[in-house]
Amino acid sequence: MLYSDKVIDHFTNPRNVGEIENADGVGEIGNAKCGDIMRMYLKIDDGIITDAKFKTFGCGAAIATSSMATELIKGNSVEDALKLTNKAVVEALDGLPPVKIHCSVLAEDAVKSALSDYYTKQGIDPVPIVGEIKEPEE
Amino acid sequence: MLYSDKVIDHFTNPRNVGEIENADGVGEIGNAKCGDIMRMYLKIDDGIITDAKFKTFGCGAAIATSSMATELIKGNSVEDALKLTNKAVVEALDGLPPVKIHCSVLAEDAVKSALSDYYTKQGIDPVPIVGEIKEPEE
Amino acid sequence: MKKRFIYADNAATTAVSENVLNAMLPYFRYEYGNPSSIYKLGRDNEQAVIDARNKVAKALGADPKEIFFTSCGSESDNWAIKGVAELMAAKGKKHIVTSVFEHHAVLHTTEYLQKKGYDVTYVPINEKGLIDPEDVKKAIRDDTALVTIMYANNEIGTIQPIEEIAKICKEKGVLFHTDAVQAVGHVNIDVHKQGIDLLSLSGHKIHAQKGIGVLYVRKGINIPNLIHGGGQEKGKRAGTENVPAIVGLGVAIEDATKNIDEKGKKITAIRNKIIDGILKIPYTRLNGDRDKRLPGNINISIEGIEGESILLLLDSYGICASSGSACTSGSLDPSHVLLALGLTHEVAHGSLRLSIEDDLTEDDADYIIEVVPKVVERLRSFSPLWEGIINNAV
Amino acid sequence: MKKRFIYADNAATTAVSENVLNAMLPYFRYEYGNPSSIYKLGRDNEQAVIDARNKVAKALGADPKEIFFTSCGSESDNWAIKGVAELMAAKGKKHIVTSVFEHHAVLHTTEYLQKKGYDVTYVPINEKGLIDPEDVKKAIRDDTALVTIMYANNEIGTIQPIEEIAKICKEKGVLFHTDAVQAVGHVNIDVHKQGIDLLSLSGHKIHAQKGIGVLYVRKGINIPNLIHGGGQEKGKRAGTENVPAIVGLGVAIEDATKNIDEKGKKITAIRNKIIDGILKIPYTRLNGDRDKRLPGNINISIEGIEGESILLLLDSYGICASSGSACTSGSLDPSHVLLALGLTHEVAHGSLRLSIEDDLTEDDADYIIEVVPKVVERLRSFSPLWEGIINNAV
Ligand SMILES: Cc1ncc(COP(=O)(O)O)c(C=O)c1O
Ligand SMILES: Cc1ncc(COP(=O)(O)O)c(C=O)c1O
Repeated sequence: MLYSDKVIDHFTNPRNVGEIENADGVGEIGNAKCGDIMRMYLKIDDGIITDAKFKTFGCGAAIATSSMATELIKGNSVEDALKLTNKAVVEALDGLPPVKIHCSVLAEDAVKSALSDYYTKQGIDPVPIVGEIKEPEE
Repeated sequence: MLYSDKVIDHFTNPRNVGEIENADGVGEIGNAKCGDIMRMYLKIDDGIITDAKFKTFGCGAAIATSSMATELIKGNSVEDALKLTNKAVVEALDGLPPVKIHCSVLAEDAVKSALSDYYTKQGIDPVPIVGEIKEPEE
Repeated sequence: MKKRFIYADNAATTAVSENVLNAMLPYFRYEYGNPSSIYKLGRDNEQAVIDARNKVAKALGADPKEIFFTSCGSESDNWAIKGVAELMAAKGKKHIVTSVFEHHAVLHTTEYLQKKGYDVTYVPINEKGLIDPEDVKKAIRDDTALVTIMYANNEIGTIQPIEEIAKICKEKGVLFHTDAVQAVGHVNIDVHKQGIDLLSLSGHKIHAQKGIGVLYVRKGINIPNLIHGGGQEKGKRAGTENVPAIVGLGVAIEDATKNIDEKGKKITAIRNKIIDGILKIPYTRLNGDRDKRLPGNINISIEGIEGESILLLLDSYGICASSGSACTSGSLDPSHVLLALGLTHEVAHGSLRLSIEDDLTEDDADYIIEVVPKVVERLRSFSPLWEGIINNAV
Repeated sequence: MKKRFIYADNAATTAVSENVLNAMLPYFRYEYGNPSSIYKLGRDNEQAVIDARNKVAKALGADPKEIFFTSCGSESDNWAIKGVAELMAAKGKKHIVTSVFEHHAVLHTTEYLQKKGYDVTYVPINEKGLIDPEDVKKAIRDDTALVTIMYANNEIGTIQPIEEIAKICKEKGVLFHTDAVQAVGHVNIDVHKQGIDLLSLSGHKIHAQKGIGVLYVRKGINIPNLIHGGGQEKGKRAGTENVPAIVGLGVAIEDATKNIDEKGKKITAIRNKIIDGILKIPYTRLNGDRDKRLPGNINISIEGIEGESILLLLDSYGICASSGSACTSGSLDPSHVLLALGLTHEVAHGSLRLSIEDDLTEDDADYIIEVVPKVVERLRSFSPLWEGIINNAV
């Protein structure tokens, strides 16, 4: 199981670690039994993600994908963030071992989950915009 | 399958190779199908084996045991030669690999066969003295 | 704090020792003959294999005729278990007793046999990671072909009551195999005295090369081949002998079984220091019995963080360690051994195994005791799970 | 005549090349990590295994996913044959087609399967040591699970019509395995183009270490494990990877498959010179087809003398050679390959195999051509059998 240098870098020096107080959107995905929990905090001003932070319990890939996902959406519009795919996260990390692909799915879902929370807080039903977010299977 | 240095020596420099013309006893044992044939020639004067020679088709052990057997009986009495066992040949060669023990049996039998011929030539029934000599099984 | 390089994963694999490599080297380019060949180059190789076999036999208290070289511990386990299964099936015995926390080389083999119609009983372990011989006794039936219980566990290092189990097997007339891959070179073994019928070991755990193993099979037990072919290993294991690796294993086992007691004392002391140091971190626990344990094994669960992330961060500090067994580090399931101990999935995910040897210095130990808490603190600082643990505790 | 040292038994085993040893060396004492381990020392080892797998795949025209490292050619043969047998038995197919002159790693495996209730057809060879594809076609039945035919014979070096046989198998919907242990590195192989489903090779025949082999298994064929356990080799072959040997095999196969044609021409020329030289001895014959033959293989029967004695005497002249296959040189039976050619027991007992490579010089060849007749003359001089041959001829 081989991690790219990018994964190792984003694991050892994760970007955007921490919490955002009074975040505009917070999402959590995963569970401890599976070995991965990601929580994502977003600060959104005028439809632009001005800050993103995460807290993650999980393997190196879980932490690296969290880090990369926050990097990819920071400074972008909510619309662009909605288009974030797990594939984009994997590519930005120069690949992930097959057994770790699910971590990138978690990262995508954590972003979506935070955006759902953002829409809900705005009084907008998130489902037509963000879609249903499935919890990972145990 | 390990050959002792003695076996290698008796194989590469076999003693008593050849034939004796007008030998007093000649014996042959084995067959080509099995991969071993030993023929032994004895010169016997006054009950003493004054010369012994052999011709052998066979593996290294077959040649080495032929060589050693002739060495062991040369200069001895016929009675002593009759007591030659395959075990004595093996010991004199510092051992033989288990799969090659049968060669030492052939050497013992070749000596016995030559002695039988000697007794027969003397008009003496060899069987009570030398015993029956079985051909090796195929 | 100056960065060090500390290899603390000797249970996963070991470096080939200088002694072993020196013994092996001539057999690559100069003494390369096939041991089955009749010329001197071949015969010298055969002699080298004989010498190595004698060394292995001596180290185990066995007869050289009972020693069969294989390609690894896994092959030995497979051969022993499938071999006895096939042998005894002919006598109508198709039941195997093993334990829940064996290495996958055993467990996946028994699972395979279950699919082939064999019946397998998995004896439990207690909360200290030990097997109760009484449980083995109860599990044995009239149709039991084999009991296979590991000598020492690869993850938590617990040493099992092998002699008691062997005695029970003998009384019941059942063959007894032990996977001693983790035990050889660390505890004193005498297969004849201890009543062991079959034993597996692996070279790369004791500073020989990867890809060489041994199966000891007590005289009189004639299991069928796993690998058929040429006449090597008395016709019981085909394949041109891996002479350099075999020669190296001979040296390695001789070295490893020298001064086991002395080495063990030294390692145990330093191990205990590390254990005590790490256990100062809140929400941690030592897995496996503290005393009936391999001298060099440390296995600690650390709540709130995940094992792989600990390892990667330790690696950035120059410490090589493991979480669960190396073979399954690619997998997502928490260790079956830790689950068998009764740990929850959450806690089992966060385990750290350090397996040390007598080359580990006091300074190394101090470094480990300094680094591990740092790494833990860092990971907990952004772990949503840790947050929950702390909040629940308040 | 100055004594030389000539290793002319490359079909038995080869020396590890300098290139290969240099590639292996770092992995013994420095890059010793377990490829399954997560830290850099482990990951670097995993990368080394990936690189080697790519090299093997490239040399065979296969996909790296189709390459499985094993411990030897024998294991590969056993795994392929038992694996397909088990796989297809589930579909009611319990018949195997092979040939009379396979290596024992194949023959003893099929004999084992016969005892387990499988049916096996042994296709004959002709007097030149070649298999007629039509015979294979005729042998295939509705319940045939596998055809396994060796690529090149280890004793007489004959190269079989592999593509034709593969084509027949494909038409009949039967899996095709080939033991290419003697062919790899000597003839051009492209498993996909040639329609080969499974292929065995062994490292020590091409200057890699003993104790490393490969089984190529075409994508989509899911044979059960021979060795169960950890997740190595995509879960299909357990056991900690023998990284140094694997790395060495990668280099060895790259080197061996470079300039096959050029090397082959050079070796063939010198081989033919030796063959012609030895055939000048009366009462000798070349075994196996002269053209459809491995470039380096010489196999000659010499009447009136026995093979082992030839070898020992050649050894005293510094020439390493073989008679029949090395694995059975401890045995007393004449080669099953030579008997299958139609030789009598007497003649089969007296065969000499020289297997040469491109390091053999013209001077070496001259030395061989000078020494062999001397040795033969010497042994015939005290052979009672030779006497008979001569007398009968007169
Ligand atoms: C044709 C053939 N198949 C299989 C083998 C077995 O290879 P290994 O010794 O690597 O098991 C050999 C060599 O011994 C061989 O020549
Ligand atoms: C207890 C135990 N059994 C078996 C094995 C398998 O050994 P190998 O990797 O040599 O196949 C290992 C190590 O991986 C082990 O720790």
